[in-house]
Amino acid sequence: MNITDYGWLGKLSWDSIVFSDLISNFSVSAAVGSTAGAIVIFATVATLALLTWFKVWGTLWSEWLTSTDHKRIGIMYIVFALVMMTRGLLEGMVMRAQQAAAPDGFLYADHFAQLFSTHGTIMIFFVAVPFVVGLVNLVMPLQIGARDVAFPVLNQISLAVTVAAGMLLMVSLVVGEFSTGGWSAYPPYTGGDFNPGVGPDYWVWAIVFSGAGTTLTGINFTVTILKCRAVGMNFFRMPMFCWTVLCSSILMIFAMPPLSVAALMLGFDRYLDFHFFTNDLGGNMMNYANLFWLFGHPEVYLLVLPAYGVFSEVFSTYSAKRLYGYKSLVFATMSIAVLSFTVWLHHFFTMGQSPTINIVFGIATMLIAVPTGVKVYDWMATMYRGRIRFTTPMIYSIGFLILFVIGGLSGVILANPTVDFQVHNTLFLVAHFHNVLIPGVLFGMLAGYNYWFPKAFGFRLDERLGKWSAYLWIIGFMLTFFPLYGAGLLGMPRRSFSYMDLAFKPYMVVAFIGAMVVLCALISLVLQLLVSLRDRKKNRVPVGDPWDGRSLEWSIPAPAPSYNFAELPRVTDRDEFTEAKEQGRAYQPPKIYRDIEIPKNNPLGFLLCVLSGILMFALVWYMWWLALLSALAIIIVVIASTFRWDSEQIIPASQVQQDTERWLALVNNTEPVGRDLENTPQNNGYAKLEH
Amino acid sequence: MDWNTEAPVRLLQYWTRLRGYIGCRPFWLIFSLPILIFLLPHSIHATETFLEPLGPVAHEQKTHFFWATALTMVAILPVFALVPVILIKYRRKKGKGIYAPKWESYGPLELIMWGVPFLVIFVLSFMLWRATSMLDPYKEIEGVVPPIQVQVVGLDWKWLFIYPELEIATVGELVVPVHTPVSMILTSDTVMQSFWIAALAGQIYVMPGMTTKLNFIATKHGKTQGENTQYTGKGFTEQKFDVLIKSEEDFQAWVAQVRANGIVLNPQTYKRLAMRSTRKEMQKQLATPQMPSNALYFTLSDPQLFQSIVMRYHSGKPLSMEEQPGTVKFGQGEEKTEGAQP
Amino acid sequence: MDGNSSALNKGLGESPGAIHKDPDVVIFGFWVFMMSDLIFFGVVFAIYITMIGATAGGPGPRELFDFGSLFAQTMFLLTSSLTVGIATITMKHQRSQGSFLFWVVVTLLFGLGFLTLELLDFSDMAAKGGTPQRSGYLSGFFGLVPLHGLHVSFGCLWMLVMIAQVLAVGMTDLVKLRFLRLALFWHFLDLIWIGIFSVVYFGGWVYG
Amino acid sequence: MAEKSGFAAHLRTYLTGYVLSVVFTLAAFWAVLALGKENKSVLLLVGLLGVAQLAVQLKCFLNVTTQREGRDNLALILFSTLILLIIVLGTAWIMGNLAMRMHTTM
Ligand code: HEA
Ligand code: HEA
Ligand code: CUA
Ligand SMILES: [Cu+2]
Repeated sequence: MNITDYGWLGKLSWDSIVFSDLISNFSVSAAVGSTAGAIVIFATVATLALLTWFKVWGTLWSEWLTSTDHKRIGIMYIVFALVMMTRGLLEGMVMRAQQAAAPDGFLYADHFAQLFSTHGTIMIFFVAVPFVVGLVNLVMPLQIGARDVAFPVLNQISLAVTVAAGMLLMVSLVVGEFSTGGWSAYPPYTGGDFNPGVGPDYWVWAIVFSGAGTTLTGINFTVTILKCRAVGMNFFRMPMFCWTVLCSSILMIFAMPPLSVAALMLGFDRYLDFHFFTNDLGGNMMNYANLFWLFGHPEVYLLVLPAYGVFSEVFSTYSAKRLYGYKSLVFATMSIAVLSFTVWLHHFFTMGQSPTINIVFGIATMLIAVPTGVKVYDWMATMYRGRIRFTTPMIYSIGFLILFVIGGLSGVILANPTVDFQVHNTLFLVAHFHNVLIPGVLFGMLAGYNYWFPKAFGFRLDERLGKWSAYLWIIGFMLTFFPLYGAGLLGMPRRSFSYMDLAFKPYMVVAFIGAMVVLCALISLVLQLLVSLRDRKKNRVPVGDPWDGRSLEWSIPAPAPSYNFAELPRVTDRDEFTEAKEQGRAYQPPKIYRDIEIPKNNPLGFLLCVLSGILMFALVWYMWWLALLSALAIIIVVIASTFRWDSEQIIPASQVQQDTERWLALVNNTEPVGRDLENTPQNNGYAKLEH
Repeated sequence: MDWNTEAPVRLLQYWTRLRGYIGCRPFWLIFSLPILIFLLPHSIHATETFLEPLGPVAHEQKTHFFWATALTMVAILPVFALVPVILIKYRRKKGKGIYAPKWESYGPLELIMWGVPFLVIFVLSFMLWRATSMLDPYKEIEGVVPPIQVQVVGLDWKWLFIYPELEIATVGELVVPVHTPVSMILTSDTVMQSFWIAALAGQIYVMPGMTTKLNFIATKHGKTQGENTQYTGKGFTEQKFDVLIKSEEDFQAWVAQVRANGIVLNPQTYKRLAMRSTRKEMQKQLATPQMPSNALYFTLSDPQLFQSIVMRYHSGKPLSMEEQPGTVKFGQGEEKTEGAQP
Repeated sequence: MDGNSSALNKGLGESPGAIHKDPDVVIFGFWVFMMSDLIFFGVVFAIYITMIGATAGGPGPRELFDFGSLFAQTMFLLTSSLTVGIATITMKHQRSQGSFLFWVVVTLLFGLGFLTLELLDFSDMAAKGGTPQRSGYLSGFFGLVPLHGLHVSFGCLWMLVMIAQVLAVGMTDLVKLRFLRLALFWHFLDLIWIGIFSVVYFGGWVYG
Repeated sequence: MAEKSGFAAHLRTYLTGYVLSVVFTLAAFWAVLALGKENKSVLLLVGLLGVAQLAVQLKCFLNVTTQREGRDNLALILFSTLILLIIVLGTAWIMGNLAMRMHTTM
């Protein structure tokens, strides 16, 4: 059928709605799908209803949706990541259940395929990336002593398109189906001939838009770090987290384009009958694999580097000690970032190229183990001769240290083409990447979440439940993914919705039990949040330094004011705030109070979110008129926004003075607490000097 | 007995006592879990793995796997060993270690930290280089007898094996004589797939319009399985085939049997074979009672079949979906293709 | 004004001194964006290169390319790069708003001329059977050259908006800063075009 | 005033860049049309001319300098070029090798 052969509604019809399948022909698989669809609808309606009930639309609009404040944008990113994460996690559970139940599973092959495709896509693009970006947004400008990121409105736009793309994925649960081609969506399987449905189109547009958002974020963060640091903060006084963010942002700038190109070309093949990756007329599917991994490999380091940054901060803070080997760590981070562009071929060692090429890329891959190893050793040396406190972030970090090394080890094994020929596309690979993604990226994010939560909201998270969840994560992770190493070595391919060989069964059962433990971990995380919300009065830390922190973000109140710093700090040391505390320079009033200029609220991001969501939906369903309209609307809105001339607002000096003096008074009236009382209500965020 | 209510209590008592022994925190118990998991039942015998090699290629791969693992341990074991020590010695509450809050760099230590991993990687790189050039799947294996040629075509969801010199072809069964090098050339007549016989050689991708090569030799009699590892739709998990390694005489007998019982693989048969279907489904359509229950036998009508399959993608004309095996439309009319109900 | 305008100069990498921070940041940010775009183009170039042989029996570069038109397009774009530069210096040196607008309009016209020629060229190619649907090679071509054309169209739109803004509020700092970025963008597109005629047209033609 | 001479100097830079670019362009067109039909090595010449023109335009139009204030930009451009080269050359190497090894039928 020609692309112009569709009517007003394009390909859309009653049969596209997920429930139609259940009605016309009942099965467990369809029921699972329908339940998921129903949950999405129910959750949306419930959220809208609750918002209306509590009459918070106004606040939501003025304080959040139109905000350009990096801290709020960061929080919105994280909330978004958590919503998507819930879906990704549940999908993981269902997949584990299916494989534990196999050979008599309960899902259709295609349904299972949609699960691993959405799970992978969501976890990478809509959980890991937004979580990282959100945390960076929240923390990085504070750490470098800036008022905001370099381009606050651009920041808003990045969030907007990312969220729109994520929503598109959610819609795919209810209307139509998602791609079955995995998160890497290799053609020709995902091409128009073999997959004429809308599934891969959902994938293409979600990737293109979220990719654009990530690229813009990368630009924003890079410029912020390079150009907006506080006076005196030269490169070697930047906190380690900022270094990792800088490298990760550079990866965003240079690694996202190949993905966008690959996805767009796949789209051209599908929509306009081009021949980039088709079987016939000179198309070449190998180009796709090459492009995808040109992006895909840097991507995984893009995710893990900021997590390394979080661990560096956590190890140092909770060992009450300077970070060991700062320069080594910086150099290691940079080497990882650069090397990550030279190894992409290790994802297709088995495509048939000459051994010379495999050798070059294999060795380049293994080289990354050296700087990573240095990092691991440096973290150990940071704890050495410290005073280690076993707090929640620290438990995640120690879990990371032990478990990640195992994942890295399996990575090095995979880097040997000889071995990769045998374990490529098996569960061994699946175990490898979950072993680096969960203890690496997710534990990092969770540690950061527990660590910086008080800075964002002004109160601490419940420590007991936090620890529970950390331990459950660690146990659950090991139970879920270590068996997969075994099953992979025994030859079980990845993406198998079923298997005949009963040798795999025990592994799958253990893995399923593990997934249940992970579910408990997630539940305790949610409980932790609820309990902490309940106890928020008791656990307030208004002074702002609950953990005896070392860098600038701890030197201001919690939650931080919209302008961050009453007076932009001058930096003289790497652990600036620790130095300040020790020399009695902390908690001083500014010399003079000045007016502060910050950007006004801006509806641009929200409008773009809605419009690009509509645009993507229209494209997926071939509703050309709607696509055209929304594209035009986007252009008009953007142009119109450039005609807003007074986009800044002034916070008067008097206001700043009032805020600051109130806070300083609070500091004076607060009793500093020692580290032993860190997790008790006595902790008001004023740390006692202890050495 | 009121075992039920007592059990948790008793468990708790053990637990506290255990904690007493270990000193603190549930930590140590948790981190000993990996060991328990690696002790999982290896009792059930699996043969579709390179850990039970039937030929030198897979054997070499297995050896390399263990060597690589052992060598990386040099750099990794210190982490396992030292992290607990550091945690105990320097914990805030009862730690006995000294406290040096400003200590941040020490030259010789720095050197070790960079040096040890670098050396390990250096040695590993050397091994990698040797093994990779030795095990190039394109390199023909030198044996006492000349290699036997097999042409492999990936279809949805089955593998077609053509023995051009013997003028036979099979689906679902690959039979090779022991101690004879096998030289495969592979292509696909649908989407990209990944061909794999774990016990004999590693994977290699197959792509329409292109050919890849795979060489191996079997040195043990026996039976194993091969498969596709690249997800290609609902029949993916069934795209497997038996691999039988026979002595020269048995092999000849088998060839004779295929010749005698095979049906002719002409364009019509090939077209039916190429449809989206599993081997089992094809078996129902094409098999004769003389064929085994899990394989199809053919005699070749056109020795250039393989070449024509590859060259069809280079005709310079577009292939419509009706002519493209692996699509829903290829010769199947309007049939619905929901996933198979389990 | 003075402080700012010399800061603007600084954004272009000249005239040291001034302190105002923003233009520096904004211009640098735009450079970073352009480098990301450069990689985007680079990847598409790489695809084109791998596709040079893949004509699948369809028309190839030697049948399709018209060097007369190519030369005209090249000169149009190159000249527009000069005129946008002249517009920049009239702006920096605070010549009259009229002369500034004049040079912007000249640039715009060259840009539109370039686009017209390019579209005519494409329709010529299509008439000879050179459509992107015909072969992998042509997909590669039409993935790359119109991508540049799209950037040029976007630049033209941007120019229109700039003209409107100058007319609406005059040469404010904000407008100037935007124009500086536009000029950078426009020069950048000419750089890409050098790659296109060297690699796509000449490379394709010599190898095709 | 200094303003005036600034203007003229700027204009001169742009004009120099323009003239040089035109010359390089003409040379490239001439080389291909006159020699390119048979001679593949003409591409080397075209490549050199292209690089020269890139350099000229970067210097004269985009004002990229090696001076101190321009360091950030220069570093950025050099790094981007490095990544670009890795991507383009790597791709060409890999895909070229694959094409060689995959288009035999026996
Ligand atoms: C970041 C990435 C990420 C993460 C976290 C996970 C987590 C999990 N994944 Fe993963 N998975 C992928 C990335 C990820 N996965 C990718 C890329 C693929 C490949 C897809 C493909 O084949 O194309 C894949 C494939 C994949 C498969 C298919 C395997 C196959 O091919 O056969 C399975 C099967 O069971 C699976 C299971 C799980 C399970 C059970 C979890 C869970 O155990 C763990 C899940 C836990 C969470 C997601 C929670 C995170 C929690 C927070 C962040 C909490 C914060 C909360 C508060 C602050 C309140 N995954
Ligand atoms: C955050 C994510 C992340 C991280 C950090 C890594 C880290 C590494 N990865 Fe992983 N990888 C993925 C995510 C990640 N990977 C994903 C998602 C895939 C699959 C995608 C898909 O197909 O769907 C993948 C796939 C993948 C493959 C492809 C396999 C295949 O498809 O067949 C390979 C092969 O080389 C590989 C290697 C490595 C290596 C060598 C590292 C190294 O960086 C690890 C370095 C760390 C250590 C080595 C541990 C610490 C070091 C020491 C304690 C000291 C010294 C050690 C030595 C000297 C050995 N990875
Ligand atoms: Cu050519 Cu694969
Ligand atoms: Cu990788």
